[in-house]
Amino acid sequence: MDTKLRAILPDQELLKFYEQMALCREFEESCAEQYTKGHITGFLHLYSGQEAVAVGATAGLHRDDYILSAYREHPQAIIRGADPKRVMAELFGKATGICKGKGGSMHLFDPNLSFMGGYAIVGGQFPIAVGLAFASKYRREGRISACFFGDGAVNQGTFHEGLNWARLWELPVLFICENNFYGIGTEVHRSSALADIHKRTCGYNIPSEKVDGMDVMAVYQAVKRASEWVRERNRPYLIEAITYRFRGHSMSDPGKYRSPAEVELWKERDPLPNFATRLVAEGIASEDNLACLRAKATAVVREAVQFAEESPWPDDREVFSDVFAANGEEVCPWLK
Amino acid sequence: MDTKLRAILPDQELLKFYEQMALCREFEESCAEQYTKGHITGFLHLYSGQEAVAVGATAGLHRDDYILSAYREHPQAIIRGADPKRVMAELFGKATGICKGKGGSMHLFDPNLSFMGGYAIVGGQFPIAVGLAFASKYRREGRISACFFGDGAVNQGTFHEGLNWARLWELPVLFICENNFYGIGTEVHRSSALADIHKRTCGYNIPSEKVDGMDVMAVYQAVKRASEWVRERNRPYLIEAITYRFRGHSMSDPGKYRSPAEVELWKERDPLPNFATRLVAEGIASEDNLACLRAKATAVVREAVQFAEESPWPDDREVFSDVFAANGEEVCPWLK
Amino acid sequence: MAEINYRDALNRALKEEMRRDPSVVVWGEDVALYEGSFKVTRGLLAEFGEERVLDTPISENSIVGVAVGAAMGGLRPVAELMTVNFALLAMDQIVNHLAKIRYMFGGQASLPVVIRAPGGGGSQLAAQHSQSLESYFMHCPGLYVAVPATPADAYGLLKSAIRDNNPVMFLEHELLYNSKGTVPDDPEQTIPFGSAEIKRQGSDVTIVAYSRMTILALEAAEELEKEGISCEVVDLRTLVPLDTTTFIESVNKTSRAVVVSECWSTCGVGADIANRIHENCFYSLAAPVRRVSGLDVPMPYSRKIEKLCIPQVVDIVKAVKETMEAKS
Amino acid sequence: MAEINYRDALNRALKEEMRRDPSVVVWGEDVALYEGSFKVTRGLLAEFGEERVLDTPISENSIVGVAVGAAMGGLRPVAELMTVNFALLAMDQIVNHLAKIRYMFGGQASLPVVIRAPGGGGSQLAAQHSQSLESYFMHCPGLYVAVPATPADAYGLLKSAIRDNNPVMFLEHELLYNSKGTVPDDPEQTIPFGSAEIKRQGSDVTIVAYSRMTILALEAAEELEKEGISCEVVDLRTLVPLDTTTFIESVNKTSRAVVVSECWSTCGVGADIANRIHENCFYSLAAPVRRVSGLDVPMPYSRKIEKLCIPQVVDIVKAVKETMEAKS
Ligand SMILES: Cc1ncc(C[n+]2csc(CCOP(=O)(O)OP(=O)(O)O)c2C)c(N)n1
Ligand SMILES: Cc1ncc(C[n+]2csc(CCOP(=O)(O)OP(=O)(O)O)c2C)c(N)n1
Ligand SMILES: [Mg+2]
Ligand SMILES: [Mg+2]
Repeated sequence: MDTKLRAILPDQELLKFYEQMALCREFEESCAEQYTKGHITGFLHLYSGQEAVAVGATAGLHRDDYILSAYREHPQAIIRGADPKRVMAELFGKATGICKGKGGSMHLFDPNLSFMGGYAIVGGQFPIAVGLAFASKYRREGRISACFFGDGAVNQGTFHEGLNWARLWELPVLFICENNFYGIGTEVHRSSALADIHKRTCGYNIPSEKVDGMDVMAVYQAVKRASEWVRERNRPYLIEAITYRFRGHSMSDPGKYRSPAEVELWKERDPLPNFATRLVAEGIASEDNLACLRAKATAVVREAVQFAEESPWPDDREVFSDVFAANGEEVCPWLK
Repeated sequence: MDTKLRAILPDQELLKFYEQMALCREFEESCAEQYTKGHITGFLHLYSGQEAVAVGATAGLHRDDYILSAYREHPQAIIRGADPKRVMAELFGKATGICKGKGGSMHLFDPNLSFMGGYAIVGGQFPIAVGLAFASKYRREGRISACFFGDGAVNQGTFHEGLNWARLWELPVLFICENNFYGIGTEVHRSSALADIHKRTCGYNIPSEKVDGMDVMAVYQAVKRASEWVRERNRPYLIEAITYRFRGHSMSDPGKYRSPAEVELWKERDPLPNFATRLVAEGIASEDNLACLRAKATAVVREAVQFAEESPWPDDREVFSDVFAANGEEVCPWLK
Repeated sequence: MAEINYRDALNRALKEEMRRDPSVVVWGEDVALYEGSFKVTRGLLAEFGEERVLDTPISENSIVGVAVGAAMGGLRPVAELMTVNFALLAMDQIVNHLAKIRYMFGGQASLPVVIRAPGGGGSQLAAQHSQSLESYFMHCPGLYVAVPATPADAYGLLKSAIRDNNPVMFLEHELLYNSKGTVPDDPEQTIPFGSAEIKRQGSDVTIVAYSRMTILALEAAEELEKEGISCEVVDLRTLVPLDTTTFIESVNKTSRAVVVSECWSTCGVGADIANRIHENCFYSLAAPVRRVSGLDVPMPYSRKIEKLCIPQVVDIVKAVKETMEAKS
Repeated sequence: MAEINYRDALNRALKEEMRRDPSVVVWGEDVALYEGSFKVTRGLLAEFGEERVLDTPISENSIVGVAVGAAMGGLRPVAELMTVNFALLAMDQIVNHLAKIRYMFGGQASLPVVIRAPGGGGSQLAAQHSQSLESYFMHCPGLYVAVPATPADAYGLLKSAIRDNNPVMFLEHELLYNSKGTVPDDPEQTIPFGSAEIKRQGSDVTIVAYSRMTILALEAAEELEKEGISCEVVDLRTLVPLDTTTFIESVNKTSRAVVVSECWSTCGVGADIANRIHENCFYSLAAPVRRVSGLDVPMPYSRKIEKLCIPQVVDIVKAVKETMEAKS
């Protein structure tokens, strides 16, 4: 990487990237702790290691572009603007949660942030992302639909149907594959006939590229370029971000299918310290500045945990609310 | 086409191709008549125009290779060896039908002929073909699984899942797309982002080719070559046969979405007269010989109709039989 | 009040709602250029153009899923599954997404999606094309389910479905498309969901039915009348919301009930309704509720035996007589 | 008789049947190298190798469909759906193919396929991961459905399922994997399909249950015993074939019944069983059959409210008391 960071973005943006990545990491590691304590239950899939993708990609999108993801989505929601307090409360199953405690870790959602959901069915988000892109095009809103998914998801029928459909109807969908090499315990070359996932779009007339998902700047630049391409042409595009999750698939996975050496190798590519090194080397921040940002993240997360702990449980009547909409109710108040 | 027919196959084989195509055509046109008379009911999808594909492909396969198809499959079953009498009886819903009258036009099946079924769910046959190939490989039988499907079927998730799976597990599946340019009333370029269907295998590391599906010799040669390739390597392959159906999608479709000019153009490429011309030109048969073969086909079909008419209806008790297997019953008696 | 058929009633409802609300869009396999395989969408492409009336690839799971997304994005998609049998390819988007999204996201999204699907048996289409799957949709919380029997109900319910903010599985019966009936001229005269209709008054026995079975129940009632048995026919019209009051009151009055449904018997809609009657009318019932349902077999092709699998008027007549004869 | 848990009972059954019959093969997501996300397939890859124990891509519809084809080709596949929730992606292959092929092809093919699927709620997995979908499989003719509650039943039924020539949906409950019980040592001591078991004798009321609800019913019976109410607990063990005789005889004896099922109430298994009791025991029932079922809502995540959606022992106790108090 020769390009200087400053040639790409102003200092404060670069620092924000670092701050956001630190917040993600801190948030996820805190989740692990809360899970161990029994405050968070159910499935908990952590994002540690993949922060550069969520941070770089979100920055490359417009503020009102739609984002959809799978179940490893806390950071995506938070970076898009969700309040860490309300996300943590959701994970605690509290009434103050972003989905009133009904969704949990796998189902974060905030339409006011154009964050259109975490989905727990592998591949479930593809057609939904296509539909949002259709609505945006139909309503001439100029928003694109950014659909995140894992390497394991590409073998679902919906991936194929979604690619074909988006290209056929000429819809602005940016497919972003977070290839972390594993779908639970299955390595990508043992689930995909063609493990170079970005190459799989050749059968649909959809351009694609591969990017280093451990490098926040690379992701940012690729997504920025691709999203403008998608927006201008109303055509889909696919980015494969090569990344790695530092933890097991979920909290209950000891991750024995990966050698310690492999994990170590990837940890050397940890997006946080590597980006820090560059920031310092280019004189954008001092070690102290960065420590300060990390401390800030710690404080935010601590506050989130406290908020979640102190929040009330949902009322029993919540069980029956939200199954159906009341008629007369506004359907998409976020679309004014 | 410069290669002389005789350079490819002996005369009697060539004449058999003609005879088979004539039988298919005759059978299908007779079905149309019986449908109009109310003897055949339900959906009736006719194959007229596409005969070169079924005839050429079946000849290119081994006798015990598995064949699966969709709902436009009478000729595929008959050429593989099903008795036209019992196929017609099936279409009449009679007890003597190939499936005892329970399946009808869309569900012909005879495991003793390795004809593993007509399926009415578009794309339903893909994973089943993959499974048969797995069984053949597991049992070291050396049989391949030939899976016929239409241009409309390639956008189902199962197509994608099946291609990926067959390549990943290295299974002997020969995918044969009969691209007749329409899925009911929708032209292929309005349903597929990439209308060159054989190119869609690029994302799976599966080789493929396109062949003139109106030319029985071209289909025969391509399938013969491809099926041996598949058999030797235990790897999937895809052939796209370009063809055309002369009738509507089914008997209830007037086919108004195609211009008469387009249909006429394709009728000039009718595989029957064109192959006849070549046979005569190369001195393999006289016009009289061919007329004789056509008359034979007419007789066979007339006999089939008579058989179907005279056959008894299924007994009412048939309603409850075949829902479940009896235990102790042999599961696959055709695999000795 | 014009006399039109069920198909045209649906067509009129679609056109009126599309004129009324530009956020209504229609898609499905062959719904645009081909105007629908049952011609329900005839004239839509011509009037509303290809931006609002779209042919899709044969990708049923996506037909539903794209509608889910489009609804989140502010539209009111009316998606057609060419037949309900193909809903089985879309169960993930229907059950895991369409039905659950509002709830699992804490009520933050409503999904005004209508999934239209023709279905039912009786045309010798064999096992994969003759199913009545309403029990699957009724079982899954979060979906409304409409099952109109007449042109008027088809018209009024489809309009309500499109205007409703909830996902609706709108199940049409293939054998009803040509059936005729009068339909109100007033485009605002819609039929609310969750209101069953007593389509025939009677005093001896209550027949509960829906979709095409309502028509058969009315024919059976006609015949039974001649033999001096007075049947009240309750047409459910929507399975979700379910108007239990109407049929429970009716059974409390007649003290006998027959439930007719075309779907498979086990775990079917008939079993559910019959059980609700047993639970709620236990002390007023003179005899156990009888059911007439589709047989628990895949549908055979041959018309000779196909008709044994689908409830016929004679089966309803027989069930009513048996319940009349049952000791009380 | 060794005391082992439900998971290990299943694992033992798999291993024994694979040793017994080389045509038995196992596949699913993460069943081989990872040994199953619930570790039911532990040790299989090591013992039987990668020709017989295979990891698949995340393609559920194909997981079932490939098994259909392999069965036609002479094998006995045991395919795992990582959880039953993903069966919704495979409904086309399950309902349109696996269940119908034998029938629609005139009995010419048998499909000895076992689809294993863990399911049920109670672990705060929220709406898309907490479903009990047995009603869907029970509704569809052509499928056997097993719902074991104990290690012994899990063992004996899985062996029968693998040996049977019919497709079996084998539904395991995620919360039972660690439950312990004795399992016979004799590998030939299988449990036939279609035989319910009276897991507790009683005289006042019959509780009909299956899968995890059997365990809860037994606990409830224990509690009720203390209050002088004697409950007979019938565990269905398989929903198809359904042993109606056992529960009907029991209810004819006790004259009162409570049906417990975890799945959604409407069109659920509970409604079907309750209705069968009403139909068959109408004249011997002292009170309407009561049901305890999962609530008709998508499952919420928060444990505070999740537990309200799943039948608990107290709910069963309450239902039994209410039915005892009901006027007869
Ligand atoms: C339809 C479906 N099948 C299976 C699962 C179980 N499952 C959850 S995550 C997962 C692996 C997905 O891997 P990938 O797409 O690479 O995402 P990652 O976990 O690596 O972020 C599987 C199989 C599921 N949730 N949904
Ligand atoms: C899953 C499913 N969706 C829709 C249909 C309705 N349908 C029957 S045939 C057909 C078109 C298929 O076209 P193609 O694959 O090109 O085959 P062709 O009819 O041209 O032989 C459609 C949409 C179906 N049978 N199954
Ligand atoms: Mg992954
Ligand atoms: Mg075609």
